[in-house]
Amino acid sequence: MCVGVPAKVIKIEGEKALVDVMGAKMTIGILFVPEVTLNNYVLIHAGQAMVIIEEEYANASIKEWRELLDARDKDFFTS
Amino acid sequence: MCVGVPAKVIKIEGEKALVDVMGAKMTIGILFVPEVTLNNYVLIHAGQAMVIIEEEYANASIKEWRELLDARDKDFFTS
Amino acid sequence: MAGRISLAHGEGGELTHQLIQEVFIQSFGHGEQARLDAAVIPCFSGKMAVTTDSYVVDPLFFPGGNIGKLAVTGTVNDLAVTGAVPKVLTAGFMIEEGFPVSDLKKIVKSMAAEAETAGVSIIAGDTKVVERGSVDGIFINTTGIGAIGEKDLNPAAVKKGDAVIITGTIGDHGIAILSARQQLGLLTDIKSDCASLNTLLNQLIQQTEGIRVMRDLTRGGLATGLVELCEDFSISIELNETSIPVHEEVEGACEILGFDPLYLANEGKAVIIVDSKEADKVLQLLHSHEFGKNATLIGLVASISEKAGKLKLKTPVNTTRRLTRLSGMLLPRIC
Amino acid sequence: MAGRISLAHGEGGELTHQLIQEVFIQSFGHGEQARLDAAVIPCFSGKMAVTTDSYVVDPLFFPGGNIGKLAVTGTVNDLAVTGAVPKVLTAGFMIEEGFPVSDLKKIVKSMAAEAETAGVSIIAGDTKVVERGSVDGIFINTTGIGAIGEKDLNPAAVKKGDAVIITGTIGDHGIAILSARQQLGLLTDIKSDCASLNTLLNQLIQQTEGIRVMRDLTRGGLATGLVELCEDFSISIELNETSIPVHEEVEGACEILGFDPLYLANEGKAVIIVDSKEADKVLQLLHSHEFGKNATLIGLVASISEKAGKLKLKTPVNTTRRLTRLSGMLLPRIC
Amino acid sequence: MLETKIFSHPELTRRLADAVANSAETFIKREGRMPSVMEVCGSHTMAFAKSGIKTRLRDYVRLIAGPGCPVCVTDQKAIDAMICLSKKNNVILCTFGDMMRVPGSDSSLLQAKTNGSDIRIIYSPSDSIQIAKDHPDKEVIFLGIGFETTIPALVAAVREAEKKDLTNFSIWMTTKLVAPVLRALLQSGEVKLDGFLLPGHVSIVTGKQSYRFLNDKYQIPGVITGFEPVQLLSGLLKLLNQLHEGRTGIINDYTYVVKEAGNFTAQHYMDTYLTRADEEWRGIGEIRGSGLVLKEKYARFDAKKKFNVLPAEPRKTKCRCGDIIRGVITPEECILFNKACTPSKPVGPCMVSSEGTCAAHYHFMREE
Amino acid sequence: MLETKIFSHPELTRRLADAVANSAETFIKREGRMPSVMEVCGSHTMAFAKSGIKTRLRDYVRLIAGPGCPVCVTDQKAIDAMICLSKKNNVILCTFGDMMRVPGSDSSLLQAKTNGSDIRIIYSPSDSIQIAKDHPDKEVIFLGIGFETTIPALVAAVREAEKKDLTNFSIWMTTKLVAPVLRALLQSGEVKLDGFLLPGHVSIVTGKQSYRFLNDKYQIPGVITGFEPVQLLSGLLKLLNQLHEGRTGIINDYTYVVKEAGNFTAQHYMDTYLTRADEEWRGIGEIRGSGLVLKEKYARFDAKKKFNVLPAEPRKTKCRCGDIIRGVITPEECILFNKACTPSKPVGPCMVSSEGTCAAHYHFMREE
Ligand code: SF4
Ligand code: SF4
Ligand SMILES: [Mg+2]
Ligand SMILES: [Mg+2]
Ligand SMILES: [Mg+2]
Ligand SMILES: [Mg+2]
Ligand SMILES: [Mg+2]
Ligand SMILES: [Mg+2]
Ligand SMILES: [Mg+2]
Ligand SMILES: [Mg+2]
Ligand SMILES: [Mg+2]
Ligand SMILES: [Mg+2]
Repeated sequence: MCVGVPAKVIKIEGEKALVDVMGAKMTIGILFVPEVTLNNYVLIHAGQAMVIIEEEYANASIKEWRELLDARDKDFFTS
Repeated sequence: MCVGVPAKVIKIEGEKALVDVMGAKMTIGILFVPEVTLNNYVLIHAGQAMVIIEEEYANASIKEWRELLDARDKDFFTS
Repeated sequence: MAGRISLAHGEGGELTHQLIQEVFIQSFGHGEQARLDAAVIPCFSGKMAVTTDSYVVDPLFFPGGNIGKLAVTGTVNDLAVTGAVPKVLTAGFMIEEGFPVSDLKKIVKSMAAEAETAGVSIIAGDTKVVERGSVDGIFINTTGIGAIGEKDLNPAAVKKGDAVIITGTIGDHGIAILSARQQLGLLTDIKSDCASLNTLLNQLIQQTEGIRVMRDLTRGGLATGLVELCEDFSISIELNETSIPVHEEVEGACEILGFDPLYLANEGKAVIIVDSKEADKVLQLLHSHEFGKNATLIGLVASISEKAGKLKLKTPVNTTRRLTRLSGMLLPRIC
Repeated sequence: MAGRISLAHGEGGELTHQLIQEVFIQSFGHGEQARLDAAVIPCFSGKMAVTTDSYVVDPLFFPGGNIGKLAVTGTVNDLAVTGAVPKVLTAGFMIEEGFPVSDLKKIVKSMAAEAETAGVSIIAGDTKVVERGSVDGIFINTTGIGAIGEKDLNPAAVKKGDAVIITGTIGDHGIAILSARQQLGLLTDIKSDCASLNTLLNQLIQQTEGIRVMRDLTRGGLATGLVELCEDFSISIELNETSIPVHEEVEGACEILGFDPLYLANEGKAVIIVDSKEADKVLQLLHSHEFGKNATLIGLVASISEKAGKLKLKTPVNTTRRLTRLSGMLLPRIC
Repeated sequence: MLETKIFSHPELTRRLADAVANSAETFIKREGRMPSVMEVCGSHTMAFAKSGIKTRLRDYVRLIAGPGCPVCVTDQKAIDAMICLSKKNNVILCTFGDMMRVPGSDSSLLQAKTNGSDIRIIYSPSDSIQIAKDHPDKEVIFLGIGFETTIPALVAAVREAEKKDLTNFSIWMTTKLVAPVLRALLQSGEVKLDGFLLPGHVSIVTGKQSYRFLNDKYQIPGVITGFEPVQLLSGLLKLLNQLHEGRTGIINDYTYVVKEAGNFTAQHYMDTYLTRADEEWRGIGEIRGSGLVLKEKYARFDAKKKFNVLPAEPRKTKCRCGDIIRGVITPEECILFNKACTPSKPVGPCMVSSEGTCAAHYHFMREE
Repeated sequence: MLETKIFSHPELTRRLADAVANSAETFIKREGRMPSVMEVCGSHTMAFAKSGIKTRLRDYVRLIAGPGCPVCVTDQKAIDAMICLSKKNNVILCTFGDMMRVPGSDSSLLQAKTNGSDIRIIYSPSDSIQIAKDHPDKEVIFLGIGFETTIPALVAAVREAEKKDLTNFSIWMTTKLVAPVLRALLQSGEVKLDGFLLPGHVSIVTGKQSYRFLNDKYQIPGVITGFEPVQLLSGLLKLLNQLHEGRTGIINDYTYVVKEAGNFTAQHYMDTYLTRADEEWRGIGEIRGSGLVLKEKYARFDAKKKFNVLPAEPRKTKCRCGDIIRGVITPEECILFNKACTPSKPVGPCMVSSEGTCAAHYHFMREE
């Protein structure tokens, strides 16, 4: 399923890794993210990690939205 | 089971025959009674006819017992 | 509706709903009740009898009935022999993925028809569909509730000399099933005796005095049924071997296969223990009914004891031998 | 007793007798009743509720319970949500040849323990043993009877604005079973919510006013349960998506597998429709009980109609979308 | 229709039983003890028990159950071997129903089936041929037990397998012959038997002539008889008459099926496929030439040759069935009786069958 | 922990939806019609429906479900072939759960399973490798569907089979590529689309660069975005902004996972094992080079080569999904709509998925 929820890598064994999504765990393949390390977040699809999430970018995006939300009065996307 | 109830041959097909025991029917082998013909009585064991009953002998035996039973007063086997 | 039951029919969703509506509710007519998680009915007065049985017969269809009819008669009979008037049944279906819907409909219709015959309502149901191979075709559980009226059985009054009556020939169901199975090569015209005995038995209770206890015969046959009865009520019974009614063809089948009719399954027979003074009247009433026309006095209560009672069989040479429960399975034998 | 159940245990003979004595009667304590073909109990007064369910769960043992516990809680809950005080259960066992006796004992003990917790008696039973491959391990049918007292539910009084309350988080059972199955590779610490809700729900009925109707959630999940309710009682319900309590781990598992928690099975949750004036009191009572501590107001009755009602979900953007029954099976998806 | 119902007619049976009792009383008066009669055949034993005749004659004739129940005398090793083979994934084991609960060294076929083996109960050995045809990917093994009555049916199955060129059918032969075991019993020492009731159905195959040695070598009389109550009693009566008259001949009281030379066709097929072998008898031991096995030519159907199973030798026991069968001791004199040896865990054949002498004593002890 | 919950924050979602509506109103005022936006990806379609955004924006943005649901666009022939293969006794068919109810010419995998086929639903293609190992006597066939997101997972399974030297595993490749189908749509005639929401997860693999042709050749703008409500709306907002400004570029609004060149490793494995092929799209027809199949070198894992199945050509239908997807017609204009084509017997991909444009119209019609 094409969902955007990040899975945290908590164990790596060869071409497999154990990931955690909000407490639920699953063993997935990491063939396509050979550079993955513990505590990385990945997106998974059909049992494979497809990409390592770039946390800076993700956090930047999160921060941006958080600020927008908090700035209730400001007009939304007036730009 | 070694029982003595005669089975009547009601159909013959090659090395098999259909027999009737008091209305219940069963297909059995007749390999060991090649001379069997329709309406013969046979004794069956483990799915094979083991012998063709000699009806004269059987009827003689039946008749003898029947007479003994009917002659209630006569002493049994005094001989 | 699809031709076969699929797993989706059992997941509680759209197809389950459709199956329940189109197959069960249509036959059982319990639509109003099915709206609730449990059916709600008025209580009876006095006592009620409750019994449950699961039906797992192979084959599902056999001469004289099918698993659906059996699931009604079996549970109705358990109620009837307890002295109750069967009132309502529940039906739980466990169905194998791939089971033909047409077969299911036939089965359900038989249940509905037999329930009508027996005068009971099927008020609640449940359906589970399981993976192919997780069940063999279909299993049905029925649970029955009956009302026990003023006039009841009286096991406590049982005494030496009481008559033991069977309502008809034994072993018909067992042999019918065996021939329907076509496994051992046996061919017979025997039909299963599978029938609801409640009308007959309820009538006996109403119209006679002195019925002590009754039991319907099922798996394990007459011998096992009576052994249980003897133990449950601490009585010893002596059966007269030559009186026990057996259909000729059943006897023939037993001769061929090495079975003992005393241990063959029945599905429409009961044994009745009654004051010997009333035995004739009971027999007379039985004989006037289709399901009792071959009823026979087959023995007597030989004694009452504190301990578990025993079942004995009187042989033609006037000796007795003890009968025990079926020990293990009923198997064809060579010696 | 032998280590495994053999066909001989199911033939109605000696071994059946032994099994019943040593496993069932010992746990259920219904020896006196087992002497009869049907158990005999006094009738209640007023109305009674009757329900049946078969249990076919795989695996048989899972975090938070096993098939035996489930067979009690499921049927007890069906009675409880009908407003009845569950009184007695029957239990029908269908067992595969070769089933470990130790597992059977564990299951039967769980049933007995849960029955005690729920305050119900198991008064009648039945055991069938079938050929290896004819059933997957063990199936259990339970049928329950409950007494409906003076203070009853009142579906007729349901009106627009009534509160829809759920007694706790949804989907726990579904995910617990799925991880116990170890088939899809999912690992969670989620326990099945499987629990008898009768004490809690009976108490609600007694201590509050205005409870219209209740339903326990099982297969098909919250969505299917509420769709049924809406149709059965011709009401339309609007759920507030963001209010529905879901355990974080369950949410995570759903994200991984592409499941919708609204359709996941539950075995210890009920939805309650109650006069909105009483909603707070109901919530307060629920919160004080272990099985209701996460109870939440999740929606409202949006309208009453003549036709079948609809279930709608209010989304975060204040639109609604209609929810239908689970259509087909719950399957992991890639899109 | 043959009106054979007369052979189980209750009144006739009663009157015949009286006649046997009378005749036995004469013997008892004369000899100061009951006549000891061995019914060789297991089916005779069953028929005596079921008909009530055994009980009826309890104080008149000492009926001793002989070694003629093929199920009971099957060696534990055969069962152990079957259980071992049945555990293989690709094996379907076929057997007569009687064998299911016979204990091997520590298990039975029923237990093996319960534990997951694919074991099928068949009525006729030919049924196993059908199973082999239906499951070409499986090895179908038939447990071939039986005396001369049953052996032809086993041969018929092998012949079918041969004609159908089956490569996945084999038979584990562990058959028994009546004459050798009787010889061994009589040979082994003092026999306390006055006469034999000889097995009607074995005799159909072997013929009356096969018992000639009883008279010629051991001077023990015998009567070949059938299985219905009237036939059993008639046989006993004729045996007692011989005793009264001091004759030791073999009487054929089952003439409508048993002939002097038996069934030639069945004998021919047995000769074609089988050859003599030494056989192990449960509780009795090995008896030379007491069984028939497949000829080398049919080795491809011989489960013993096809599969390599060497079940351990079952522990030597103190079972005294041999002595019990010869009438030398009663079950109570065996130190295992009702201790190590009970019907639910029998040691010897006399305890395996519910009507074996030891089992009968066991049940009698705990009843009444 | 990454605080991604913000991406589905209700209030943020609401306010963003308002912003999109406002922006769209500007468009409507200017153009006299709603902006037409195709979300290419099936998961986007699902997310729009489930989140309620689709309904929220009903009067503001015409959202058109594109050909990006791999399940919906799988040709009937592939399903027919699978059903045909699954009927063989020794075949275990593995598939993603989504495929179970997709109708082939006259049946579905669910029906085939109901009728006795051994069909297993797996989560990851690698699960089918385990099944092949567990059943060496069976042929395990995996129905390999998917776009660029899923294709690497299929390759990973083939690679595992290769490493484990499995001879009983094969895959029936019927994969689809995003760029070729978009090209075909745009090429085939008048397109009534103002812009694309581009599939976030496909883009992870292919990279932003793979959409350059949209701008270069067709001058249609696109935004790559994620699947949470906030991301969907943010993507729409940026797309509308482009429309307002007359720009036609490709914006990457999913930067934390989508890179300019995509996932090199995944691309490398795809290049190693797979090669381009013409693919048949349900309701659309064959599109040149629109799929990937196994290279000749891996023919032993190619179910199409291993098994000889030639499913009949499904009847040519009048399905107009191609037109619907291009925004040329609405479902009501298709003569099969709600007649021969319903959700329970869909003809084209737009009716297969419950959120496909035709299915959505069908349900909308019968509700409220
Ligand atoms: S009691 Fe048992 S061991 Fe002793 S002789 Fe009898 S069968 Fe053999
Ligand atoms: S209604 Fe059916 S046939 Fe028509 S375009 Fe839509 S999917 Fe194709
Ligand atoms: Mg319920
Ligand atoms: Mg009962
Ligand atoms: Mg019953
Ligand atoms: Mg139910
Ligand atoms: Mg089956
Ligand atoms: Mg009963
Ligand atoms: Mg119910
Ligand atoms: Mg329920
Ligand atoms: Mg029962
Ligand atoms: Mg199983």
